[in-house]
Amino acid sequence: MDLNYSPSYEQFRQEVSSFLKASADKQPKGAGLKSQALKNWQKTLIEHGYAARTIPKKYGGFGAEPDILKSRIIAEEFAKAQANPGMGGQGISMLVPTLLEVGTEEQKQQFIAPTLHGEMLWCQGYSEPGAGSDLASLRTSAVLDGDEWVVNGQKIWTSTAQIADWIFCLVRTDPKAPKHQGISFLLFDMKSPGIEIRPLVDMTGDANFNEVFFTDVRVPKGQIVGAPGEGWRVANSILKFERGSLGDPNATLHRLAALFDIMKHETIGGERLMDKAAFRDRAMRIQGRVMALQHNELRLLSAKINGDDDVRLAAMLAKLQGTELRHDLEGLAIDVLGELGLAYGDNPYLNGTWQYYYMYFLGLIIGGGTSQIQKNIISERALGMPKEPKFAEGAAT
Amino acid sequence: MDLNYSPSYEQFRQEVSSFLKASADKQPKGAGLKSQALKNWQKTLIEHGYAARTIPKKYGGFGAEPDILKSRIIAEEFAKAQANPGMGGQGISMLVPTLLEVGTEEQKQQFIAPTLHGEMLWCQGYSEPGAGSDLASLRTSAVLDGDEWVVNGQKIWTSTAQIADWIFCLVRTDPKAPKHQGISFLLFDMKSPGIEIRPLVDMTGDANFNEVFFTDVRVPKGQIVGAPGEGWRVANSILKFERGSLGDPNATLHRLAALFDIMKHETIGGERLMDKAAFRDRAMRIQGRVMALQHNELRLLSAKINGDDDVRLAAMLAKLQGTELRHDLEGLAIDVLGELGLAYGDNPYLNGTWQYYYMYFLGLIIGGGTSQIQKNIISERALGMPKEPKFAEGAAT
Amino acid sequence: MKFGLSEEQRMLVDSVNGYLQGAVDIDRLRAASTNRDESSDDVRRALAELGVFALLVPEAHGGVGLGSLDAALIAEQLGGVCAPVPFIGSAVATRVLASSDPELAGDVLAGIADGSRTVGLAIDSYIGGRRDAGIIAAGEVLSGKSLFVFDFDADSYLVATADGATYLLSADAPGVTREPLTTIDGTRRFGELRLENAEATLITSDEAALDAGVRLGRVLLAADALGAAQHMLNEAVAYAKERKQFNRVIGSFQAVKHMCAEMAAELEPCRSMLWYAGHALDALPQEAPVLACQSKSHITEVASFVAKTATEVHGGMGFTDLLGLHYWFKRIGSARQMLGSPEQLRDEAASVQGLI
Amino acid sequence: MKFGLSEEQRMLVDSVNGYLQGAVDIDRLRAASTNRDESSDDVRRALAELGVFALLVPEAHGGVGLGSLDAALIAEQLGGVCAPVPFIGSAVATRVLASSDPELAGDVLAGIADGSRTVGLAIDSYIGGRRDAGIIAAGEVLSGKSLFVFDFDADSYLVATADGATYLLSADAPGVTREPLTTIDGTRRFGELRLENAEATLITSDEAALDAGVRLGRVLLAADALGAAQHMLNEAVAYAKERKQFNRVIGSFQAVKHMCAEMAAELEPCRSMLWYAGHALDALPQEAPVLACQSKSHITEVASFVAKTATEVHGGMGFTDLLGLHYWFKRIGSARQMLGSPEQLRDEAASVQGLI
Repeated sequence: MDLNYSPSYEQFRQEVSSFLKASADKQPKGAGLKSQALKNWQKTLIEHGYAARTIPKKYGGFGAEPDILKSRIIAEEFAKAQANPGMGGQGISMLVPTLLEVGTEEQKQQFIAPTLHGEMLWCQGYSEPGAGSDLASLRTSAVLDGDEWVVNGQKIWTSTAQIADWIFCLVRTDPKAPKHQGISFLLFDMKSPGIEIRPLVDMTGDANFNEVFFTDVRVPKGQIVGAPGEGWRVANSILKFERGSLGDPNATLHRLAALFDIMKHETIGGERLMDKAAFRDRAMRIQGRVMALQHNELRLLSAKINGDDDVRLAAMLAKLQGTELRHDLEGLAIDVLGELGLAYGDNPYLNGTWQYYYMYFLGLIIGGGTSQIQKNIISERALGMPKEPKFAEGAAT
Repeated sequence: MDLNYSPSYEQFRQEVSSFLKASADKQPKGAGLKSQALKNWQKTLIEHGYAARTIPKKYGGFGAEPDILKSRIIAEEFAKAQANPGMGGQGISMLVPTLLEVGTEEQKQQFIAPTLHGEMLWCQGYSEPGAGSDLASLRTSAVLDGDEWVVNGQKIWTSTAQIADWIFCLVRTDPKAPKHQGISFLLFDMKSPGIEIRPLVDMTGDANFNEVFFTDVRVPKGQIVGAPGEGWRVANSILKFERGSLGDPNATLHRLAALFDIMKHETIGGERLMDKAAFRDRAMRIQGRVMALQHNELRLLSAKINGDDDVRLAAMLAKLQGTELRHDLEGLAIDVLGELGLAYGDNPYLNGTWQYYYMYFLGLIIGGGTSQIQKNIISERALGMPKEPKFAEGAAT
Repeated sequence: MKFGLSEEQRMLVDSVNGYLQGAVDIDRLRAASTNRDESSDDVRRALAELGVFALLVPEAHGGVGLGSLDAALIAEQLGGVCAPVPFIGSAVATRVLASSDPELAGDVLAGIADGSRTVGLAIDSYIGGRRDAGIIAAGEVLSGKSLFVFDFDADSYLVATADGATYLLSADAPGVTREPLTTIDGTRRFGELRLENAEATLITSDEAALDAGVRLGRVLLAADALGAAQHMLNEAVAYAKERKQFNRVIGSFQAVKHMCAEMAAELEPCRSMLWYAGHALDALPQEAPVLACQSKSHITEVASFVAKTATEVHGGMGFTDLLGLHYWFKRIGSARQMLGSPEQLRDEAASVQGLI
Repeated sequence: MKFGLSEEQRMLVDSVNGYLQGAVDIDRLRAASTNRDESSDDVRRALAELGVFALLVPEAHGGVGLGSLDAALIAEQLGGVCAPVPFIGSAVATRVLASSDPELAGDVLAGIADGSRTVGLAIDSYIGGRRDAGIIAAGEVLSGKSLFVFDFDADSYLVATADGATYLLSADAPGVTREPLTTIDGTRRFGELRLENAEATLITSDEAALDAGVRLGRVLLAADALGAAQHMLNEAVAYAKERKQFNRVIGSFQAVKHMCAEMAAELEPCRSMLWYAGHALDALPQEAPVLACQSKSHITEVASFVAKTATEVHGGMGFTDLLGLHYWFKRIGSARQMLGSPEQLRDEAASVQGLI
């Protein structure tokens, strides 16, 4: 056990911290994803190795060797300083790693640098109304017509579709193949004719997602990652980058502090909420769960660095436990606040974030693999329990 | 809504109550099921219509018309007076109603009266080590050899097997028929050669159940209820009498009062347990659940009397909810008692009933249809959700 | 002995439910929630014609003088469709007013009965006692602030001070300032009431009268949550029988079946509990206080569980606005907090039983 | 930076576990539970040879001077087999004694280290403070009664009065009466200690020394429960892969799979939490008090859930004595109540964080 960082890392932490202090004025605050200010800031971050850190220089990155601790130090210092972390989004977090793994040299040249620098914003076209938990049953089709794929169908849960320049998209290119094998991974321009975007309002009242409709959208034949029919494998090489971040215990820790703060300062009938033992007991219960997940996360980090611990199960449970916990935490805050906890939107008494996240995290319990799917995965892959036998088409309808 | 009983019922209540006062000295206390004292008491009860009330006189009962309210008043008054309710057991509660429904006249004549009067104690042979939730896969066989069935196999979870005179038993008489159809319902003498009984110690430390082994046990051909192959239907006409009583909310109410009593009188560090808000909150939560089930029970009773309410769902949930609730209640008592809650057996500080029932009700959560089976039943029969499709033999092994 | 609904009660439920199912649809909920000025006056008028608001008002004041259970059955139907019409505030006011001087109360009760008047609730101890809120009375002149007053778009308010004295305040009395407050539940109206020497009418100084009103309010909120939860369960079961994934309807997966079974097994006893609590308010005075607390805390806890689980059964669809399931989710969420959250009510339940 | 076990720690775990798996079987648990005189001295001696009891004892007193996390790893293994041998009492005593006068403590520590001595715990504030119990000290003379003293079959006791002063009492001192108490968990020994002017040795009047011992005891109980729960989960998964009903192994039913997945998902983070808590006791003095409370309350809550759920997965077999699964169920049950039940510990966690 050694929870300290070695002196060279503490030195690195100093460097990051000094950079952030020195550049505090230059950071864009709340700038849009397409703003020049954010692009400039992103460029500065990449030059210093605080963004695109391990992406090769030839593709527009900083080109450093992977070092998990340095990455973590950067994340911690940016969080501590509440600094702008630069460009995010699914292009950078999901597409770039995928292209690095399975893209052609030409694709890497074409897409990675503009993506990293914010010149090319991406959205993701996976889920469909009929293909949620059962993603492989997707039906959006792409048919080769000369040198072009012709795409028809509908996607859902597409965030940032309105502002995205490009989409990476799963389509069915071989309707006769077994369902996991007929899928391909296409990249195409969102300005292509035949694309319609409809915002999808959710229970929070925001449109965090969209529906996207394709009618005879024509895509050059070469804009495919992997071979035709390899889309499922390509997509799964991406999914592993996505799920880890849902229900992050460090974010939950900040919310717990905010909850404690309310319980120490809000009163009811003159008594502090923290002094009400039934509320306090629930708060402490939540704290115990937060701690356990935080330590689990520390173990995952250590395993990445030291590679000497079997953390398959510990990694698989993070999304299931983290999202349920966060939902429960937000719900507790609402309960202790009583009627005040009902505040939402423009209510002057509280900004309504408790209700917002209570719902948003219910969305995350469902999204990115429902809790039921997560439990299937844990029981089958971590505990080695048998899969449910397959049924014939229409066996239980 | 009318929760009062009409004057004639109040009159009846008076009669029961007077009878119990007058006979207080004659009631056997803690007498064994085979004692003459209990048999005498049972005889008195039947003569007054406080036992075997609705069983026809010609079969040794009291011969009254069914009257649910009177039955309930009897139960309530006996409970209030802590009076001995007479003979119980699976012969009276399960076999007698079955014989009345599907037995031959000869069987009714032969078995009902001695059963009611305690001359013939029964045990039940249903479950087998390989046939628990999936009872229909039982393998104890009965093969016709001349005028006798020859029984071989093993039963488990057989209570009172050591003292039972007879057994009612499910056996497979047609191994080639579909599994629900090859089963028959036999009655036979427990003194028959070839029967071995082994007590089955459970987690409470008691042997509440037994294993029973049959080796070439010979049973006269006529000792079958229903036709050969009709055993499943016969058994299910019994099961409906069994499950209702598991997790009875009125018994739970008494335990809740005992819990409150402890919380009002036990202290920790000088403070009453009831004054500890986290414990109190849990106790009140349990009370809310007890009340809801108690009211649900009242609704079931009323539906029996008035027949104007659809209570299928309300009836199906009683075992699932009642056993889980009781287990939780006992567990709360242990928690509030702290180390004192660990007491068991001959411990002088508490008689250990909290731990005993904490385990016993876990047994009931499992027994008589596990909670998982109960949920299947509720979803399929009350909510109309589809059954799981059947699998071919060995599909997921 | 009969524990269940009478023929008349079933007919009442059927007639109100029959009307509401046709009149209150998702579009109406969307409109009422996104624009607080959107009025459902047509629904109010129709309900008035069905006698809904006259239900609890004594016959002497133009009402039909039915009981708490009848009102609870109505509240359940209103919750079942998330009806964006005020009902509970006026019902509580009716209960408090009916026990006071008929001279004072007659006009208001008659107005409630014919649907022309609505009373909002500003009760210091339960609603609006947070932060710097609180109403002070000098004679019949009120000053101070009350938060999260509900059924806020009313023409008068029942205002109770911390000592349990209860006043009737006209919404347009001089010295009254009203500020609507946005909450998560757009199907109910909440707001802030600021009073500066506003003249009001003392209804009663007897705290017991207020308590009886609050008990009724709690049982009605429990009923509202039960109705909303039953709707969510029904929707979840229906969706699970329709939606296919992996070549099967999702309702054939054991995990989904068990989620639905757990909801049903938790919720069904709540119906009996509500009936008992409604009956107890009028017929079992000894049991009424604890039943009011326990029925609201238990039923809203179960309803919250159903709200979450039914949304999960709907998968991503449950999270969107497309089906509108979230209106019920939020309706349950507000019922849970109003007139005492579950923890507060359990504490009070222990107190009224003399356990503390 | 490394958050995990060292090579030495893994070897320690492997050697202890390797021995225990062979030596402690169901027959031993059955014997120890049904007959309290049944001794597992052979296991104690073997563990002593493996250095288990010397682990925490400073080198100056004949021990190996390892840390709290190492002890927790051992406790986890002992819990994993429900080992009917005393460990936690002596470990707590070691922690308290090590900070006191070596003159007083030397003999006892050396005896603990070589396995020849066992110390039981009688701490008024946590164990034995119920009913009319309580120990009064007059100088070094003790009187009174302590209930549910644990690791009771010891040759001496660490006795702490309500003010936190801690004494070492010989089991055969004049004025000491001992009465064993039967509890649900036959793999641990509990009893009642009655003292009438019994002479003892004051170890320390510093409450902080006692607190450090209690913190260690809590983390060790959490470890014990974690080990027992992990065993139950493993057994449930193995049973579900074997047992067939309806022509399928029950582990292919989604309900059973999800029960197992929920157990695993709850339990696995407890392992990290235990490591962190063990580490904190020695290295993070600011965090140690809250970690000791939270790790024990959280881990025993999860373990209780696993105990119930794993039993259910076993169906009727889980309820019988045939597989003996209930020994683990009961072991978890006793760990849950000892040195503070979950509610008490959560209250204390809030207190040590300055939240109340």
